[in-house]
Amino acid sequence: MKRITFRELTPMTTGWLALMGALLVVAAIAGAAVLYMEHQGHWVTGMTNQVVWGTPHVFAIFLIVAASGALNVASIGSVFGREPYQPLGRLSGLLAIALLAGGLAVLVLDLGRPDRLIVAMTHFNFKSIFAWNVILYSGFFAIVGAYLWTMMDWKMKGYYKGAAVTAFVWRLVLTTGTGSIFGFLMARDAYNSAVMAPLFIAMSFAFGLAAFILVVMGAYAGSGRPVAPELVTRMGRLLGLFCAANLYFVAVQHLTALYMADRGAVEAFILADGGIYTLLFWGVQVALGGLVPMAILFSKNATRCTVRFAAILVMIGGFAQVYVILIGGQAFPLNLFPGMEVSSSFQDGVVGTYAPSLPEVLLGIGGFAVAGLITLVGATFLRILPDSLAAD
Amino acid sequence: MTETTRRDLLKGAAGAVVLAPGLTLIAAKAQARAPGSAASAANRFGLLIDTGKCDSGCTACVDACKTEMGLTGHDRPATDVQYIRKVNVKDPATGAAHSVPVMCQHCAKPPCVDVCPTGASMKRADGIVLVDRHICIGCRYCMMACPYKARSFAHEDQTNQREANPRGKGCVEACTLCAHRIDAGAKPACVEACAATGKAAILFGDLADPNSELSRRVAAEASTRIRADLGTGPAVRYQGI
Amino acid sequence: MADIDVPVLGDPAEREIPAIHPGAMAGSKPYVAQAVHQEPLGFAGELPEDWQAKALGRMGDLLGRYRSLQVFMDICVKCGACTDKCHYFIGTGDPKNMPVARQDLFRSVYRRYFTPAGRALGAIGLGSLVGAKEFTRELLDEWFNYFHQCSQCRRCSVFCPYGIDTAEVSMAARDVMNHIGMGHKYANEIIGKVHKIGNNLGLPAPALLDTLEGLEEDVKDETGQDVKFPIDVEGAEVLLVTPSADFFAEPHVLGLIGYAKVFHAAGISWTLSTKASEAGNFGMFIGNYEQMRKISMRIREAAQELKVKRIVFGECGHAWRVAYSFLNTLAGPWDFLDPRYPVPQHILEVTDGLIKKGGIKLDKSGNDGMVLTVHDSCNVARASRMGDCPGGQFTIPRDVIKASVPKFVDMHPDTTHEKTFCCGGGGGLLTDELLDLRVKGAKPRMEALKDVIDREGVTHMAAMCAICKAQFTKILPIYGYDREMVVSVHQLVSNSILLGNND
Amino acid sequence: TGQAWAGDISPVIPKAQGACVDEPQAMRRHHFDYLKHQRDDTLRSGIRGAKYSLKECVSCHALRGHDGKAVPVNAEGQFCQSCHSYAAVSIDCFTCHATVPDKAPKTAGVTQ
Amino acid sequence: MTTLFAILFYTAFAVLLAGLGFKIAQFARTPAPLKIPTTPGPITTPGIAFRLGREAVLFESLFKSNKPLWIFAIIFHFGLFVVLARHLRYFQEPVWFWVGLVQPFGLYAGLAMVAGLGLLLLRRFVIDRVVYVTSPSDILMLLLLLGIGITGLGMTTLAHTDIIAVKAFFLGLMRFSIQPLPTDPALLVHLALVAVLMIVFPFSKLLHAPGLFFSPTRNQKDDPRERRHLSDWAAKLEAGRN
Ligand code: HEC
Ligand code: HEC
Ligand code: HEC
Ligand code: HEM
Ligand code: HEM
Ligand code: SF4
Ligand code: SF4
Ligand code: SF4
Ligand code: SF4
Ligand code: SF4
Ligand code: SF4
Repeated sequence: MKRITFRELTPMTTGWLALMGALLVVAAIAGAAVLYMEHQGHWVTGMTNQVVWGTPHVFAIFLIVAASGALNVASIGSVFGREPYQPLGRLSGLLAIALLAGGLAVLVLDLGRPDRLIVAMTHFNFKSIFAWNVILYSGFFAIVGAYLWTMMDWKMKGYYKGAAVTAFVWRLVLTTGTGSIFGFLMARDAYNSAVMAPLFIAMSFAFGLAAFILVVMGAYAGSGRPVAPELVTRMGRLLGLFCAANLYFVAVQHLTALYMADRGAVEAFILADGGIYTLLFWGVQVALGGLVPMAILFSKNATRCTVRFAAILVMIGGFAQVYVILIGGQAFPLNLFPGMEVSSSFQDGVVGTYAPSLPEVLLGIGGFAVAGLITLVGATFLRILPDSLAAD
Repeated sequence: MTETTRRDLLKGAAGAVVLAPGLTLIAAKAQARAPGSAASAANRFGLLIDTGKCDSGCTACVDACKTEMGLTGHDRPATDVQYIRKVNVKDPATGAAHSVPVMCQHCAKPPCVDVCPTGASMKRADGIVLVDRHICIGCRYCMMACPYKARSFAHEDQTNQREANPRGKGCVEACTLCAHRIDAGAKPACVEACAATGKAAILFGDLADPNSELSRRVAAEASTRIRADLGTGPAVRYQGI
Repeated sequence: MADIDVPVLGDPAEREIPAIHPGAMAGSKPYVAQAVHQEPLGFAGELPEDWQAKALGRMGDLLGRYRSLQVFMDICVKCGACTDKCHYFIGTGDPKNMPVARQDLFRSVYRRYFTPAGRALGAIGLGSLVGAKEFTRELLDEWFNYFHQCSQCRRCSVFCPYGIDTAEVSMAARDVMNHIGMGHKYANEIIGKVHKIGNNLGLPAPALLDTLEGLEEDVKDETGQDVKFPIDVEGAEVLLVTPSADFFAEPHVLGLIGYAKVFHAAGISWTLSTKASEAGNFGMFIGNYEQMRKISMRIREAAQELKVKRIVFGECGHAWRVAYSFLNTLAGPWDFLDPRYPVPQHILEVTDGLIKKGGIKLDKSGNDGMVLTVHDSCNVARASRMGDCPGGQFTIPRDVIKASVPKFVDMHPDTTHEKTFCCGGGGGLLTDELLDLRVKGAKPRMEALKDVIDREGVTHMAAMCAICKAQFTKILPIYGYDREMVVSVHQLVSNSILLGNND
Repeated sequence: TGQAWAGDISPVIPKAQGACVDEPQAMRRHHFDYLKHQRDDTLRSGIRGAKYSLKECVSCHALRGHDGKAVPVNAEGQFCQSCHSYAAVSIDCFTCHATVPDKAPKTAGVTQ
Repeated sequence: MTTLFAILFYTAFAVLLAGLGFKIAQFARTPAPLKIPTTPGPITTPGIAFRLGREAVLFESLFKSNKPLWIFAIIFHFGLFVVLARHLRYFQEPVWFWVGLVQPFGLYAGLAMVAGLGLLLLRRFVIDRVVYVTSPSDILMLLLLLGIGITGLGMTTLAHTDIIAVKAFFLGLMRFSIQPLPTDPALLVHLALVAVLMIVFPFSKLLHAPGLFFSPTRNQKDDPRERRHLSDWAAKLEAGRN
């Protein structure tokens, strides 16, 4: 009979102001970086005609993928009826919206013509998976918004289950769509593969849950509300499972590619002699972001602290993973004349050079700030967070 | 435009198509379309490039393109715009080397068009693939998708544009097959420039017209398309590689 | 109480907004004051022939005197945001209990007689186009009924986008009615008693002395300590002004014992005053500045006569509003008091400060077995403050309660803090002829209480207002609960405070 | 509107010679719709030489400076800009489109 | 037509200015004898500015009380605000930089404004409590604004008018030099309704815009114990007190 009381965060406390201030400053700096890049043009970034998507896209894709994963907790609670997760459903929905908004903000602000955003929303090429994504993303906002509403307004209770299932399906489709942005690129050897879709789903589960765990722990520590340690370790074990799934699909991705003769070169590039990309792949993505956290999370004496640490590692590893997929995949030269040695004034036949520039990185970090701001404002003005997550 | 004139012009266009078979002898010289008529699916413009005639030291076509389209560089090769480039191809097995001009291949099934979210990348009825820069948002997905690396992004503000090729910061652009010249009945600038060097390595013509020189040569002589395996159906053919 | 439909209590988290039932409470009205109660206060004894002109004259006066009234009359956009916020509307479904509709009783007259559009259209019978109405006898009766169905709790003002406070309009309307002889018997009779005897209950000084002596004996018996209940002691440090209910009614008096124990334990000398033996100020309920001022002046006089250094108020909601918000205006400046203390102070501020500084010690076991919740009294919550920072009126009572009892639980957040629901008996409505209204108006509070009783095993609800305590002791049994569920905050302190060896 | 414009009340619009491609009243109200329509026709369907060509606008409305060279139509006080700054309309056309004709202006007079 | 509208706008402007000036002066001059802020409230002057700012920009109290209504109100008012900002271009030469920046949003703001008004109007017919408190003037007010919005949108999308001439007309009015006004029907209706709006503004609930800032429950500091607050008429009662 115990009621979960949801309560707004108290605004204007010192901690709240500090966090708010910090987020605003970061967002403002990102804004300045955008103005600079847009004014100068993209030549001031590290992006070129060879590596056309750079650091902003790494951030954006990471955030978008994490967004769909952040909805996990709500789905587990409502679609799969796991009660311990139900009180966190609202935060899960809010965080999903926030991360997606942060990611999209980065994506949009990196466009060559951000002033034509309205064009993007009024002109659709339905053959383009990208255009579908525009619809999937807007739909995600609408559906998760409605889902949140059904969680928060008792009069909408009747629609709760329906909204939950729709949101769950939608976000699977959404991640599939995001993965397919790459999967359908037959031009690029590193991408063109159907395994991209499930890989992205596994990634989303892991990154999203890691982000969620960090936000929950931060919010509860910051507002002085109690959390049961069992809840944290329980989420931690789930995170370990998702890490394993992610690693599994990474293995499938590379093993199938190795099997195809024409992919040998690109696989060798990523796995063996790609320099920074190889290092990021084995060192950060696989070891630091996959194996180590799994070891921590499945260990018998996982604590709040170690779970937090593992979640941070998963985030870092995930970031490296997106970086390797995105930038590594583009840096590897296009193969116009298979089997031939080529050279030109247009970087044919050479590994594309890409070095992130400061404004790009600032813009990307700004995406996290936007997500943070939305979460903070949402949890301050709406009843998102349970008063207590203590076990009773 | 009033209704009557438009209809008249369309009639004119239809007439031109009907007339086409009768004009075999001069078909290699593309006809200027009547003003007001639309590009027609009865045409499929393309190029045939004979790498044997092309010389690795020559950049006349590249230069002509720059002039025609008003492309100014900033000495930043990684970000400067190139509609056409010379690719030096060497067979490591045999040591055979070619110098190949590569531009947008005006694919029959262009991946750039498929992926473009707004429909800015598009294929005209006559097969010319263009970027409608009025609705291009600069997302660069088309550049990701093009297997030929044919597209460039305008990385900075542009000045001194040519009337015929409006271009500006933040949009993606590529070879237009000199659509403005074709529409006016002329050949692409690179084709003319190559002819002017005396090498005449590039042949322009209408692949849909079986009697065009282009069609006849393609039918008679061996030619290849770059990455034909991808099934994009380029309208640019090469001989000698 | 057979004739009262006791509302069915629902779930406070899932409260339905009732459909409107026009006329549901049309019959609810208090007694009209007789000339004997009216005239001593300077009001007309009965309704004169030219009441309309007089009423309009007084309205004009008030519009010119109170910016709140003038602005509120002009700026309501009829958005309806306030419509479901009043406990009387929630309890009765009578649309005239929607705050905006209640204001409109007044506003329609304002529009008809004080605005160009209303005057012009009203003259040709089209006033209704702009919501203007003739001030008829029927409308006046509605005024009397519905402005006495508002407890001036200000809940509506929290939710109105412009802060329109129906309480201000009710006060103005009651003032206008007093001026034309349509006073409210209960309120005016009480004001008469304050002027004559010094307190609302009309306890004369000897009776008071007697009671206090009895209390001293009781406490001695219970604790073995000589806790004093001093009155009219010149030179005491603190003058305690407390609602007269604290002198005898339960649970009020248990609170008074608590105050005495706190002063005793902390070693603060204090005194009551026969002249100011009442904290309550019904002048506010009838919206009459002069009455409110006159009643307040007794406290100034008492403080001066007794040469105290501080003034402390006992637990009472509307009394605290008048004290905290208005006393400085009405009876200040207080330059003859000790400048280190705010004037006036709330007894909870004193106790809370002592607990935090270690000036008194509490032992929670004194309240063993009790699970507490707290009712934020509306005038404390939305019209005043305690402590130095905004919101102290919520944290200080909770801190004191938590320090005194083993377990504390808050009621549903929509019913606490500034969103608290009135007990249903405030604003001068604590009279038996309005019992039906009081029961229905208590519905939202009772729902929230039932919720924590059922879910959290709450056994008691603390209140910090004489009216709330009186209302709840009456209403709780009607809803099937024990009247002793409601307790004074200082009753809890009294039960847990350690007297004697305090070092 | 054969009205003498008072300088600080109305914009001074440089005059081209001859006649516009359509009624000036209609052009004032609708030129942007016409241009947009034509833009799609030309670019997407390849229709050339129709009435409302931006190239043509520029070729008529770009004035010549004292040096005989054409002055950009979007320069301060020049044809397009004269109205657009007055009506606070900013157009991005000329970030791409040439602001002077490739050839000498067709009709327009010399700027003051 | 030109003369008619010139006279109409001079009149409307005079009424708006005099009426609003009178009302604001009245609000400002009427004393507030008692401290009645709704608590918890700010205790400092910057705090008050912040509170009023939140109310004026975010409609904070409305957010607390009714989320759907808040959304409708925000849609309408923000749309209105942007539309009005965009309209500044008709009245200034040169145009301020930021006014230039909002121009591209006119259409969307206009649509938002009209949609918001539509939703607000709908509320007046479906929610029983709101039906009860609505008088015809409330509906007329929404219809008036809807009329202005729809004719305005008509001009932005379908029946363009000669903006240059419209601006010249208004700049002319401001400089007492009457310029011809285009006679497009949409424009004439738009302007006539705007004149009506200007005339009714000071006599209607639209006073809520300035009124918010004079509302004592929102604009008073919560400091009655620290500072004695005494109005003139109340001070007179103190004559002869000890
Ligand atoms: C053949 C020359 C010519 C061409 C081409 C031309 N104009 Fe004009 N335009 C004129 C002339 C001459 C006038 C002045 C007519 C007048 O004021 O009576 C004019 C007037 C105008 C006006 C009204 C200005 C005013 O002072 O009221 C506008 C707007 C306009 N043109 C826009 C355009 C646009 C847009 C295009 C391209 C689609 C264009 N014009 C093409 C010659 C031309
Ligand atoms: C007589 C004045 C006038 C002249 C001259 C004029 N314009 Fe305009 N133009 C306008 C007005 C007024 C608008 C905007 C109407 C509005 O705000 O809805 C406009 C809008 C536009 C727009 C649409 C902008 C948008 O964001 O919707 C384009 C494109 C445009 N003009 C192009 C031109 C070009 C090109 C020229 C010069 C050849 C030109 N105009 C000359 C008055 C003029
Ligand atoms: C980012 C570049 C870009 C911008 C900005 C741009 N255009 Fe274009 N425009 C082009 C290109 C490229 C063409 C195709 C030229 C061709 O094929 O001849 C074109 C063609 C046109 C044409 C048809 C050719 C002609 O001269 O008549 C019109 C009309 C036109 N644009 C109008 C506009 C207007 C109006 C605007 C501003 C609102 C605008 N454009 C902004 C790139 C641009
Ligand atoms: C400081 C400026 C303003 C503030 C803070 C403000 C705030 C509000 C709020 C909170 C509401 C109630 C919610 C609603 O019913 O929509 C409201 C209603 C309204 N406002 Fe405003 N407003 C402002 C200015 C204006 C102006 C300038 C106009 C018109 C020209 C306007 C027209 C309206 C109308 C017509 C309504 C009533 C909507 C209805 O009938 O439901 N407001 N305003
Ligand atoms: C004297 C004052 C006004 C003048 C001269 C005026 C004139 C105009 C004109 C010429 C347009 C068309 C804009 C275009 O085609 O680009 C327009 C649009 C519009 N007007 Fe007004 N108007 C006035 C006052 C108002 C007021 C007070 C309101 C709102 C209450 C309003 C609401 C709108 C709306 C919603 C649009 C459509 C959206 C837009 O273009 O911004 N107008 N107005
Ligand atoms: S070559 Fe590239 S840009 Fe050209 S049509 Fe093919 S895919 Fe598109
Ligand atoms: S950059 Fe432009 S053309 Fe390329 S896909 Fe994006 S919108 Fe389409
Ligand atoms: S066809 Fe024209 S645009 Fe294309 S490469 Fe040749 S010159 Fe350049
Ligand atoms: S101009 Fe002709 S020969 Fe010279 S590089 Fe170009 S294609 Fe070769
Ligand atoms: S909330 Fe305020 S403005 Fe809205 S109807 Fe109620 S009193 Fe009027
Ligand atoms: S002050 Fe309280 S009782 Fe009166 S109308 Fe407002 S909410 Fe109801």
